[in-house]
Amino acid sequence: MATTTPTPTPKTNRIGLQVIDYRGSKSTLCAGCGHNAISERIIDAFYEMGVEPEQVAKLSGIGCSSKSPAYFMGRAHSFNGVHGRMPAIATGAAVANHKMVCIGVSGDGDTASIGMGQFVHLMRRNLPMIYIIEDNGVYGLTKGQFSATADMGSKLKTGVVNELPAIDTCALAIELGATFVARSFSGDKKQLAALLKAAIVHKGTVLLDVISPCVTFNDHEGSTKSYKFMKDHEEPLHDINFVPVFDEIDVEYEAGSGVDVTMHDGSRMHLTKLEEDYDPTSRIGALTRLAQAREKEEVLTGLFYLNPEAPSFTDLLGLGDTALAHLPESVTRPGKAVLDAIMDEYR
Amino acid sequence: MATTTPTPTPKTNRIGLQVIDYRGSKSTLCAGCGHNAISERIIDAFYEMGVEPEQVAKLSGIGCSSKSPAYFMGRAHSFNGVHGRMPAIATGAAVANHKMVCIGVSGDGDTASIGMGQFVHLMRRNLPMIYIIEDNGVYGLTKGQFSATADMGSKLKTGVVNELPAIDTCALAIELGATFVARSFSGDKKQLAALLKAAIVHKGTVLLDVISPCVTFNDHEGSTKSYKFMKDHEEPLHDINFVPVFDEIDVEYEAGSGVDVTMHDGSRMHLTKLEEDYDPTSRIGALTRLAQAREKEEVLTGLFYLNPEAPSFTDLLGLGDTALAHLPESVTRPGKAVLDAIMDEYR
Amino acid sequence: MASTEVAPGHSAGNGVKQEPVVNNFSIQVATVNGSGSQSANAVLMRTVFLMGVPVSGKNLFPSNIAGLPTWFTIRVSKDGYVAKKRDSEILVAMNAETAAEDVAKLKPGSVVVYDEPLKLGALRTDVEFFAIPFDKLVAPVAPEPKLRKLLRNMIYVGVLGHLLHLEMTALETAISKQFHGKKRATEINVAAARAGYEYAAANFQPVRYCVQPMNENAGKIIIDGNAAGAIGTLFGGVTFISWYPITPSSSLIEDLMDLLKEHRRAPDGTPSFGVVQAEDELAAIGMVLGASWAGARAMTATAGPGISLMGEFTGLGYYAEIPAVVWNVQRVGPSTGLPTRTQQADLLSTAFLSHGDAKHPMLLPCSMKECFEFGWRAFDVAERLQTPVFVLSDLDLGMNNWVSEPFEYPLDKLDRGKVLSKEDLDRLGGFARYKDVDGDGIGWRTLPGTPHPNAAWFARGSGHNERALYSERPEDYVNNMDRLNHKWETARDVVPAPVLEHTTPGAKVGIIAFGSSHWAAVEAVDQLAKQGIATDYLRLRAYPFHKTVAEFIATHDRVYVVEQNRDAQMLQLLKMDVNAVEVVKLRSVLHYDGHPLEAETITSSIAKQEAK
Amino acid sequence: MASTEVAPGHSAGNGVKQEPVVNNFSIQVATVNGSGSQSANAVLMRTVFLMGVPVSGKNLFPSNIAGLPTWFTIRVSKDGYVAKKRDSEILVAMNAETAAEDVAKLKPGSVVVYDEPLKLGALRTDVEFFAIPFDKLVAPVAPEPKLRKLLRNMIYVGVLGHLLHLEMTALETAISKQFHGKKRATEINVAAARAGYEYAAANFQPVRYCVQPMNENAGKIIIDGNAAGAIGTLFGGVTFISWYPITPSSSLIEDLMDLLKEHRRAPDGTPSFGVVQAEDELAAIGMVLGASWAGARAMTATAGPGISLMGEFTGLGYYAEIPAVVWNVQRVGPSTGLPTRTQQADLLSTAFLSHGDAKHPMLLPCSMKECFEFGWRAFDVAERLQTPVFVLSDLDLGMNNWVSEPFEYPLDKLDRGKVLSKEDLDRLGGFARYKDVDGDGIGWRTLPGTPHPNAAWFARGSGHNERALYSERPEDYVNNMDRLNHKWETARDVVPAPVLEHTTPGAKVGIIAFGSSHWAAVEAVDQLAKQGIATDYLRLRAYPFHKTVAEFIATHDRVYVVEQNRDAQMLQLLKMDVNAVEVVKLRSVLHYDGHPLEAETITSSIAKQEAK
Ligand SMILES: Cc1ncc(C[n+]2csc(CCOP(=O)(O)OP(=O)(O)O)c2C)c(N)n1
Ligand SMILES: Cc1ncc(C[n+]2csc(CCOP(=O)(O)OP(=O)(O)O)c2C)c(N)n1
Ligand code: SF4
Ligand code: SF4
Ligand SMILES: [Mg+2]
Ligand SMILES: [Mg+2]
Repeated sequence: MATTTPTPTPKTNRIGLQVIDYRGSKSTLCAGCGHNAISERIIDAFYEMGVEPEQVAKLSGIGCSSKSPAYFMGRAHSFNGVHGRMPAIATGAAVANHKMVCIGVSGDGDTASIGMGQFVHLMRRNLPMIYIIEDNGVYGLTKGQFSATADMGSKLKTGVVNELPAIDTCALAIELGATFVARSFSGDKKQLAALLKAAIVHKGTVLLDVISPCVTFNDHEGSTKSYKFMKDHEEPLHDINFVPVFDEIDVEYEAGSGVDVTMHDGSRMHLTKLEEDYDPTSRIGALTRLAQAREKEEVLTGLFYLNPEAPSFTDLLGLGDTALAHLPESVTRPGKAVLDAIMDEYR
Repeated sequence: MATTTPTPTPKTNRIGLQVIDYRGSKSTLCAGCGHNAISERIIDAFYEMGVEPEQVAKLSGIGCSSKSPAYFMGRAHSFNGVHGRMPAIATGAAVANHKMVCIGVSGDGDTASIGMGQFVHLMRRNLPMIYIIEDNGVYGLTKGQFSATADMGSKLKTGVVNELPAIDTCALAIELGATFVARSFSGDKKQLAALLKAAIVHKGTVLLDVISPCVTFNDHEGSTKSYKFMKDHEEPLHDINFVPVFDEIDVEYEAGSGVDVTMHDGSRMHLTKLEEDYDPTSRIGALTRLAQAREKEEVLTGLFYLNPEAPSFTDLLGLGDTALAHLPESVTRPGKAVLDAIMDEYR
Repeated sequence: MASTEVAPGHSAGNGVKQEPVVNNFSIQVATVNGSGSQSANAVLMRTVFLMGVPVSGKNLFPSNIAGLPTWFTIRVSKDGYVAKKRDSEILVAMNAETAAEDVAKLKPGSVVVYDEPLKLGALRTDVEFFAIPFDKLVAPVAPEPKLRKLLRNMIYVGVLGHLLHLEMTALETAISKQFHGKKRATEINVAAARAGYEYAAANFQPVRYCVQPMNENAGKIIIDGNAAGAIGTLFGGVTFISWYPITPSSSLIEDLMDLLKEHRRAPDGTPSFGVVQAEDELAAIGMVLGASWAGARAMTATAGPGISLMGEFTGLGYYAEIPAVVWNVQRVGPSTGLPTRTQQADLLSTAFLSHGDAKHPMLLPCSMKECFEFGWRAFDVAERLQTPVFVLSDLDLGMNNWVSEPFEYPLDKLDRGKVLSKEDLDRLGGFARYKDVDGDGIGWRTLPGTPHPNAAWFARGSGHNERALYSERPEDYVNNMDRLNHKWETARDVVPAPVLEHTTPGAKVGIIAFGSSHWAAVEAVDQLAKQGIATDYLRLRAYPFHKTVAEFIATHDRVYVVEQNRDAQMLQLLKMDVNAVEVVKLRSVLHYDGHPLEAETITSSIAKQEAK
Repeated sequence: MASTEVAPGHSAGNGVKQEPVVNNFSIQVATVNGSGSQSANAVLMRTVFLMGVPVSGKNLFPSNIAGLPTWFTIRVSKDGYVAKKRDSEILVAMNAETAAEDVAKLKPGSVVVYDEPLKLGALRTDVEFFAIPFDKLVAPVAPEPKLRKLLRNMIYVGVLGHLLHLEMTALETAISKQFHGKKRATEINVAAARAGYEYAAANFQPVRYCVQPMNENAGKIIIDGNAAGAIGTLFGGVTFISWYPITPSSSLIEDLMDLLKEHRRAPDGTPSFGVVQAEDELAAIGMVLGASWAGARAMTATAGPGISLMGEFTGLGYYAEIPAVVWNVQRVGPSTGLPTRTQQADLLSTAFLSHGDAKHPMLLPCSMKECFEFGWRAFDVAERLQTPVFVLSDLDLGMNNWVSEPFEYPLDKLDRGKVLSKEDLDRLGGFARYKDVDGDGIGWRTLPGTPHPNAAWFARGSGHNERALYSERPEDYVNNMDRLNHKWETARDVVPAPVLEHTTPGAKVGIIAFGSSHWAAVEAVDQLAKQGIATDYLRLRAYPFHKTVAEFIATHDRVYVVEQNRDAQMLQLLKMDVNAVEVVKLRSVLHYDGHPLEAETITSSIAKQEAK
């Protein structure tokens, strides 16, 4: 028997896929764009959670951010729609096939400007999906005009100052009915990773507003969405540890250290340090804390609100085991007797 | 000299007009519709405040509610636009002629469903106008489907139950930047009258959500927007007394009895009784109180939030004494020398 | 005067001849909306129907919930004509506001039944007046005052029962049907009708207009086009619906929801459908595209303003090639227009909805059967062609009641179009989403969730190549757009072909009509024939046009395009499509006042143009 | 090999003759976007301009911010042709990704200047290669590494300066202009250009392509259409602007905002304008209508997707008769399409934007002067006609740099259309908003705030009568729609008339073109003449068409309609409009790959069709 040099087995996840199976095509975004870092975290999270990429639906609107679904999970279907209207497409898709994991990527312009109407109603419906806002306070793709999440007083390179209040998409989402609401920063690898993994197991709407600096148009002195500003001002509410339900290690946290939240599927999130007693299951608490943050001009990040058990929109519809999209004709077209009976009613 | 029976001088307001000068054409809404009562209050308020009807711009979308500008102040210009898009028209009009008093009437469907995107942005801009939602929880004009302000658990005549959370337009308005936010009830004559008069002197966005029962489609047992439900459940935060600045009687309120707020022009609102210490100038307080009300399923009415001094959108634009709409050509078309200079720049 | 008012039916003045008119007249009921006359009118119509006589009903109502004038017209026609007829011979005048004007419009010899306090009898001497003391008659039948308002209407049904020789058994069956056999409601309404009947019988002679039994309605149904469309959609295997209420389309969806609840739930209640009441029409069409992309059979229904809001998404559907079914139950535009009036004026804007080079198939049902058929077939067309398909109904079809043959169960299986399964991919290895492998301009697609590593493709409204990859290359763009054009040619044979409804040997004049205009067109063909103008009549059923349309035009000297809009929109579409030398043959018959089209409008317009 | 690469310009192989080519060639610069080559290219173009030689520039860039291929082409044409030219004779190859393909496309005898490390010299033997060590040359000029990336580009300008005989004084003036005379920036860029120049002078002979001074540009300007439109808008007395950013229209508004800040503020800073960055295009057009109704001169600018979102509001504007000016700087659709490519494909959808019978005037500028002129004139047209007016520019006009005569100050006063003042009302007592008192289909309006008790009228998109009161009466609806049609006829004389750009005595062939196609059309006319095909050329400047359009068609045997879209959209509009017998004469020349139109495309298409 000839000896062969053993090829090292590539690292795989719990469904036997490699991280490469979660990659997409090469990014065409600017080098250093926050959006690229978020794509990396998404790749890692889906890989680590062992989600089958074919069972993922990627959705987006229009913008630099909305291009990014092309740059992760190339094996997943994707629908890059029109500007600001990702929520509608997502709603149709999530209802038509509620067995898939839907992940949508939008921008602050795409969501908070043109997309506001649909955003509000998606949140209200608690549609089962992960909704990520790659939030840079500007319209990147159209060359850097202020979006509606730009902070009051933030300055463009041209010197123009934003005079209108920023829309706090997290506060809105909580107000409206989303059940997993968090803010993070593209540069905060650990926090973002934990939030994304938890997001994958959540059954309702996950709204993840990720501050994601635009290096080309909004990364200068005077901007409140620059890397430097975020590094200086990010105030995480807590440290987040996520323990998926399939993880064999049963982590025990010291009693009284932080808050432990159990997700719908039994996965757990442990929140420690900093604001140790912050209770992310209190809607009023979350809204109040965010209102305070606004008054104090804090850039709070972390898990603001979680309601793991609230019925999602597809729960409310009472959908069955087979996705609507895959029901056979025998189920979707009633027989002739039904037509005859209906005709009789009109005679 | 022959004796003549003296004709009694008709009652007039401070600019010499009679209440009839504030009326519109005959309502074609259903008898008993809450919207008609609101039109009456509007007529009274503008009459009592002595606003010149020619200097009022009436705006609306589409719906039963949106028809009502035809039923008050026939001497005022009016623009009945398209469904859900009154805010855009109002924004254009208010900027083009910031000397007029803009009053918009919308419905809950018009605002909270199709109009949500524009609503949010109008609130954010603190556009100087009175924005009234005649809120009946249904689409009246299309025969009674639930709107997005329908309460969870409210029932249609057909037995259909609303399973989605109601959008609280007041909470949203405060969250977004409106500076005078109140809720009232079409059947609460006194409260609504006081709020409307105060609204007229406010310089930013007034959002007035008025519960206005639809007698035809949403006034039955099981509805949370019926007259009966409102009579049973309305919980006013306070009694409101409005004292316009031109009122000669200088009302003195006992110290410690309620809260006294001074408006931009010196008019005053005095809030007494019930939640005596409720401070309508606290944004956090207002948001928290509304979040509590939602949890307790209270139907809170009253003045939730007031910021009399915040710059309105037209303040931010720095508009001058003459409305843009009335600037002469000498101001709006620069002279030939300017063109020549510009041409030189391109040589 | 008073004696005139209560006297039995008498001859109208000025020598109008009083021959009996059998099964050939119209009844107009003038009331205010919200007064509950709808049930009474439906009963009246069904009574005639049950007597086997061809009948049709048109409801003219305001865009308002209660208190404004409304007119319901029932046409009784032994010849089977169901289009609107210009004049009504019988007027039931219940509305003080319009009574004088309504009476003034009548031709001499007409009949007026009216509410006594209106005192109309002196208005004219050349029509017959019947004063009915509704309040007095209704009091004994209806104990509760609230009910009285409604039952007053059933009284005029009874009065007409006597005056027009209606069969009381048919009337009672109609009432029972109307109230779904509910005992108490049926009884009380029958009592009201009887009270009217008896009062009339006691006081008046029947008039010369009368209904005599025929046998034209065996097996037939009475239905409106929205209900028919809803049933069709149900049998089209719809799985996803999103909508935003708008007159006159709402009832299509509301009926559909009822049907789905009843017929599309598993025994444990699990639905085989999802319905979302969207926040607006932008969202409604977006959801349809999302669901359809995911593999559902998805549809929405709307009217003009909704269509105008769907422009951007429709372009996305065209360019990314996502099936979608959109019903447009047309009303009168532009803008809010007249929401409760009928028109066919959304043709051009729908055909070219979206910026850029884009065009969309439109199906044009003319009847209840076609509302049903296109209800299911629209999905087949949309999935076969992988593009948004519009079904253009209108208020006249959608909200009026029509007598129809019962609907036929679809013969074919659902046509889900070109979809590759996991097994296909196992075999093929992969695929190119936008490649024209079959020569018909239509590529193959996969559905999200197909468990194969090469199943995914990237749907986008930006430039793409055959593999659905982002591309700005000019040749990729041109290739793709040319293929879409080729698909458009394919579409001509996929959409329903036109129907040659009428031929006259040697006719030089052609008529082209479509949709709800059909019924006036068939009547006009007969009227024209009587005037010596021989015509052939081709009914369009879809856009893009089938090649037989060009052939029809080629074989006639003059072709009149009949349509319900101001701008001759169908004519314009034809001009763009047919051979340039044929354009000179095309002429227009237009009608756009919002009322359903009448045969005379066509007849007189063509006769006038032919006389030139 | 190495010696070939650095050898002085040498004859290309295969016997291509090396005669000097003066002022008649194109230069293509291939870089990646975000690399700062825009300034260098602008300087290059201006240098030629300053030498008095006709020149044009086309920028082909991706829909992306940085890192993807981009090409800038400068055409030098002694004959004054400024359309895109198929081939470039000079290639500056800076982008490794596309270099091989770019080189492969060149015709024999072309010249390639390239970045030395790309090692292109071996790719072909029939073109001349010049390897430039950019990194080496830039290092001494630019101390900071960040600057080097930008200044590399100025080096190729210098290289070309030597190779093409550019005047260094002109080049330095161009640099100073480019950097607004800023000393440090000018100096360092001049140094870089010099470094390139000197390196080239030291190592190579000039090539046979050369620029020789002419005197064609005296007094002229270089500008893009968006800037021109912005200046026009400024002088149109605009008072309200709302917008939502979208390529390729954003710079129109951004330039306009700068102009307004500078030229439209009172000494105390008070602006005579309001600008709102809207949340989307639905809001943008809605705000314009609101402002316009209130009396402002209001406008917005957008591109295809925005237009698709404006359908409902545009219908409202049409029906309620509210002026509005909407610029559509067209890009390639449908859907997101190719946002950075050019097309004329929004004609049909804009003409019929909105459900219902609606149609809208479109102005079609072809030049910088017309972008300026229609910038102000659009307001006059919109206010005169009281309707939304669309100005259809395109990316080629809007974002490319063009040499132009300077703009002429408007001769007439602003035409605010028919507005009644308080004094008018005092005299008249009152008015009927939608009554055709002057016989032109246009009613009189009042502005909100007019201090007269009878000034108010109720603007609405629902049915209305002459007094603007709500009405569902069929005759009111028809009256109103007929009057709107009459207004449409009036519009034919209000919008800019077509221009007969070229006539050849006895020509049987007509050409119709418009917008940015004009420049290829004029060149094609000459090319066709050389091939013996005599043509007349009419340039459309607006829709609806002036009667001279029909006359032009009537007086020719065959008329070629040149346009940049797939579906022959202008041809379709003409078919709808012209006398039916003329339709047979209409033929199509189409171009729709997203690149600007070339004269050869027209010439070869017409020649081919004429040969049949
Ligand atoms: C209807 C429509 N309007 C405008 C645009 C132009 N546009 C493209 S992307 C964009 C803004 C993107 O901003 P954001 O969502 O914040 O994404 P970013 O590029 O900053 O990641 C705009 C306005 C469009 N594509 N469609
Ligand atoms: C674009 C569009 N979609 C739908 C409609 C139909 N529509 C008219 S009014 C209305 C709802 C009105 O509801 P709301 O604003 O609550 O007013 P209400 O009648 O209850 O006072 C709808 C959906 C429309 N006019 N336009
Ligand atoms: S422009 Fe800004 S948002 Fe867009 S890719 Fe570049 S850095 Fe990212
Ligand atoms: S339907 Fe309802 S909302 Fe409309 S007028 Fe009648 S009561 Fe009012
Ligand atoms: Mg952004
Ligand atoms: Mg409502």
